Amino acid sequence: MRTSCLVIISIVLVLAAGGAWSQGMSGFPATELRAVDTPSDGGGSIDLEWEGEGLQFVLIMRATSPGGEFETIGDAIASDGSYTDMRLDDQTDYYYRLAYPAGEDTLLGAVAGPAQSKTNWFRSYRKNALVLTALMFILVISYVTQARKGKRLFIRRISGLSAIDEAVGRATEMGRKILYIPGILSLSEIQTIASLSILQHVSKLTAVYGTDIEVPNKDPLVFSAARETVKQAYMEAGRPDQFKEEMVTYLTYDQFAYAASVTAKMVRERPATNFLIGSFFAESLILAETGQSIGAIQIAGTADIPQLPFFVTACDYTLLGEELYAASAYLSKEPVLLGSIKAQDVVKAIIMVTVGAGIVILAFGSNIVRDVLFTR
Amino acid sequence: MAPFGIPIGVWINAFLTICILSFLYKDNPFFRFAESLFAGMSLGYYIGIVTENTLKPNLFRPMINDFWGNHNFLLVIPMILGVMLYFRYIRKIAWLARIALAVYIGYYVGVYLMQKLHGDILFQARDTIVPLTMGGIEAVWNVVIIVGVFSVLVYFYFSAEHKGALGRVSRVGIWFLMISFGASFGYTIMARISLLMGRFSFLVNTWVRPMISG
Amino acid sequence: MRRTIPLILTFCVGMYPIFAFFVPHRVVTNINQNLDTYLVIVAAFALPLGVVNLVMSNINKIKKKDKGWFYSVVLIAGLCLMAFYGIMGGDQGFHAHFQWMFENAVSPLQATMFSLLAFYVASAAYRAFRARNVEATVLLIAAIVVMLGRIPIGDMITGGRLTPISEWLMTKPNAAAQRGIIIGAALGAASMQIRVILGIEQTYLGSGKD
Amino acid sequence: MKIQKLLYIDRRIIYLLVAIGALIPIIRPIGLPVVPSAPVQGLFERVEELEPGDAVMLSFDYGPSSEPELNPMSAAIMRHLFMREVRVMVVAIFPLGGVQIAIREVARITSEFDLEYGVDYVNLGYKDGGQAPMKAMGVSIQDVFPADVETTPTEGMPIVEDVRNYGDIEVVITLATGIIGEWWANLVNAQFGVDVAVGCTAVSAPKYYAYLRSGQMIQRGLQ
Repeated sequence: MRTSCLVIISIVLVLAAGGAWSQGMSGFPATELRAVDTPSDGGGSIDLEWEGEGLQFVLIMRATSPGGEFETIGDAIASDGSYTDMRLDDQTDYYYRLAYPAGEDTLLGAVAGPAQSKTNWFRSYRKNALVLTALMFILVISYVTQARKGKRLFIRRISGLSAIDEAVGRATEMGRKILYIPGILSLSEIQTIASLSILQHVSKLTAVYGTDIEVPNKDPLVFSAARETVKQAYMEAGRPDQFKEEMVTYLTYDQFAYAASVTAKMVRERPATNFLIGSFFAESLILAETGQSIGAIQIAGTADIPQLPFFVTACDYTLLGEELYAASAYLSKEPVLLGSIKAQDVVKAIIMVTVGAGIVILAFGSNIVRDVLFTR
Repeated sequence: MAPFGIPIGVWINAFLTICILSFLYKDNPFFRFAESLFAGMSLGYYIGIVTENTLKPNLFRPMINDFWGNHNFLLVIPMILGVMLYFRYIRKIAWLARIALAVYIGYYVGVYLMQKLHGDILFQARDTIVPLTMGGIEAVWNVVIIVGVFSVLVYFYFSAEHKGALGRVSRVGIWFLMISFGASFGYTIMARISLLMGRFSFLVNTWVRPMISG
Repeated sequence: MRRTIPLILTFCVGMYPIFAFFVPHRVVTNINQNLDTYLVIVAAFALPLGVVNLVMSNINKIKKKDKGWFYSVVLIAGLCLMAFYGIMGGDQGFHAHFQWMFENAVSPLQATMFSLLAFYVASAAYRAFRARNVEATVLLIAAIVVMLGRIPIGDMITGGRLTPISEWLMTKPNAAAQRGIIIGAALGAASMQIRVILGIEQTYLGSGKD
Repeated sequence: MKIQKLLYIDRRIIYLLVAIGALIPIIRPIGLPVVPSAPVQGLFERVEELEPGDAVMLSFDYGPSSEPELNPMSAAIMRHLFMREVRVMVVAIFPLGGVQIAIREVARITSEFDLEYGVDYVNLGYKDGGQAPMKAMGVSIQDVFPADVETTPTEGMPIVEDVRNYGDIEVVITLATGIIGEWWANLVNAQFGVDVAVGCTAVSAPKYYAYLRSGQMIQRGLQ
């Protein structure tokens, strides 16, 4: 397959070159070939660069000694001026030359090399990401330390959070249960972890009020973690006797089968309050509309942006994106966790200033801030 | 088996479709049947594909075929971690289950952290730096984008009470959010209807029509 | 100690992909590669945790002849049938019966459950008409404009005037708001992820101060 | 008062209206024109730029529930790719049903062309773990898929031997529901630099407009 491809390509190239030749173009279109190790990569690759003009094809040839047999490994357009040769062995000397098929003959360029590929220790094009990561870590650690030392950090009230206590209270008054749905992704998803920490707060309340709570699960890992979380909350609230294993159940792994089971549960058991907090996909509205139709108070929270419109229209309160994470820190009322919200606010401000500055500088014709933010 | 010349699979398919649709009227035994069957079969399905596509090719086969070659013996590590998850049910060593969980969560938290900081923040921030000097209507639209991004970010600013100027900007942010939610909602409606039409088209064209036309 | 070891592990394992993100060296990427494939296997092992719970609770219902025990029989029968052919496998990939049951039972159930959204989207939209505050009205108007702008019938009614407006709503205000939420949510997630790596957030480890 | 009443009608009446609305065009089809949107044109042109022998990864990341929306898209894309004589690697990352649809759809479309399995295309099947296999394929596709969907070892298959990782792939096309398209964009595109095209269900489209603007995606889907 590969060889036949090469044959076809070569034929095409010869024809193309013949055409170019007949139009009177001559001379070697690419000069000053350089071969260097590809920077910032895992090795096995060498970058070739040359000065070239025109749209002619040049063949790229490689050998392991300067006088050895050169084999064609690929082609490029002369004016592109670069080519990356991959799948090489590290610590081996390679020599390159360009060839230009002109009519019957093939013109050969000068030999470049030796070059060795090697595996590198840093992706230099990710410096900006490194700065951002370091900044985030440093700010979180420093604010958390400040908070530990007793410094008061102001975080505004997040609407929807006071609604959590109200909603638990209402279920207690009505003598009905609370349904807590921790989303449908596994523990690898950070929203699920945020949801579990909100679940801990909610189940502490239900333990104190003696309200019934049920947590149906889609993911088996979340199921076992949620059971531990609820158990822990009942212990901390001083009501370990009230905790029942049936409070946290496993349903099924399929998104829509899960939605079917949960909606059926809603209709049959008529919970007074539904929490839909975590990661949701298409089932969001199936759950939220059914909950709405049975008249339950619904509190939703997700960072899955496509589902936000549905929660906003069908639930009483919705924690939007970042609010979900902030809520889980806020509810614990631990100053340490509040410190990390502060840190994310500072980074947010830095981003806004950077972007703002970038816009102004761009208006004066410089692309520098955009270049600094460029990454891959 | 093909009653009325229609394959039995189509009958089952149609029956289950109607069972689920009947839930719209109210909860009933047919829906409950379909729902229970769905829960059971979908879980069974997942057991099947995890065994066939993950456990067999990535764990069992390499270990059985060539235990010492190709570093396959290292596969013992995930196996032990997997088994550790069950220690939760043995009181004395229950805490060991946390080790498996810690490795699992820790790894993904790290992976996703870089993805958020790199893939989301850098790309999106860079793209918000838009030119304003080209004149014409495009410049105005770019102002709209800048105002939108900034006001939404201000709405998510937790360190200060949203009063005064900050309150007004965050109010603009709410407007942008609502327009976006509305637009998403409107964008979706027709696609949702088309899903339903997919089901109806099956019922009408694959099930009922051949029955009538014989 | 029973809490410290897992926390230290979370830290080490969590820092590794961050390290590997910046370091392309083979030694580093090779280990990272292994971790990737290993964790998929660990996740596969978790499945029986859920399966056992579901099966036990349904068997209990059947034993006690609870109301609706028949449905528990249906559930377990479906589970066993599907899992049996799933684990058996075939000569080439999946067992033929497995494929057949998927196509004729699981697949229509999924699709129909999903199609219920058509009804729910309509009733949610209808309810939005009752909303009396400014925000809900803004949402509703944007929704109507985009919906009509996207369908041929809308074009016919308005003579194609809505399409550019709806395209504008999607590419300008909508994209801006989405970007704001993406950046905000990424920051929130990142700060939570750092809390987990540093061991400040540990709810997920569950019970026991021990 | 009458309007008030109208606003609080039983939701089942709305359901009935929706059902009738959806049934009419099926019983009596009405032809309506379809106009491709700009992002669709984007993918079309990207595929046109490909040369015979280039490799494309096609990921089936949706379940039966999204088939009405995404099957026509996957069929159109596959036909276009095979017409361009592009080599196609099929995978599935979505857990429920993705692989079944891939088996059926790939078989259906490839039967229309004269193609050799393992050379012109390969169906590698499903891999669990979402982002884990996506990342791992950046180093080696064969390590992630030691066997194809029919459990035939991939070792020795020309296409798998030849296309070792994203470096050898021109475009990754994913037909995705939910978050998976986003993963391809901010993981595979952002970190490995390979072009990613997402054909998605309408619900995800508004968010993808933000990614599309930032150049992380070439298109969002046929609609």
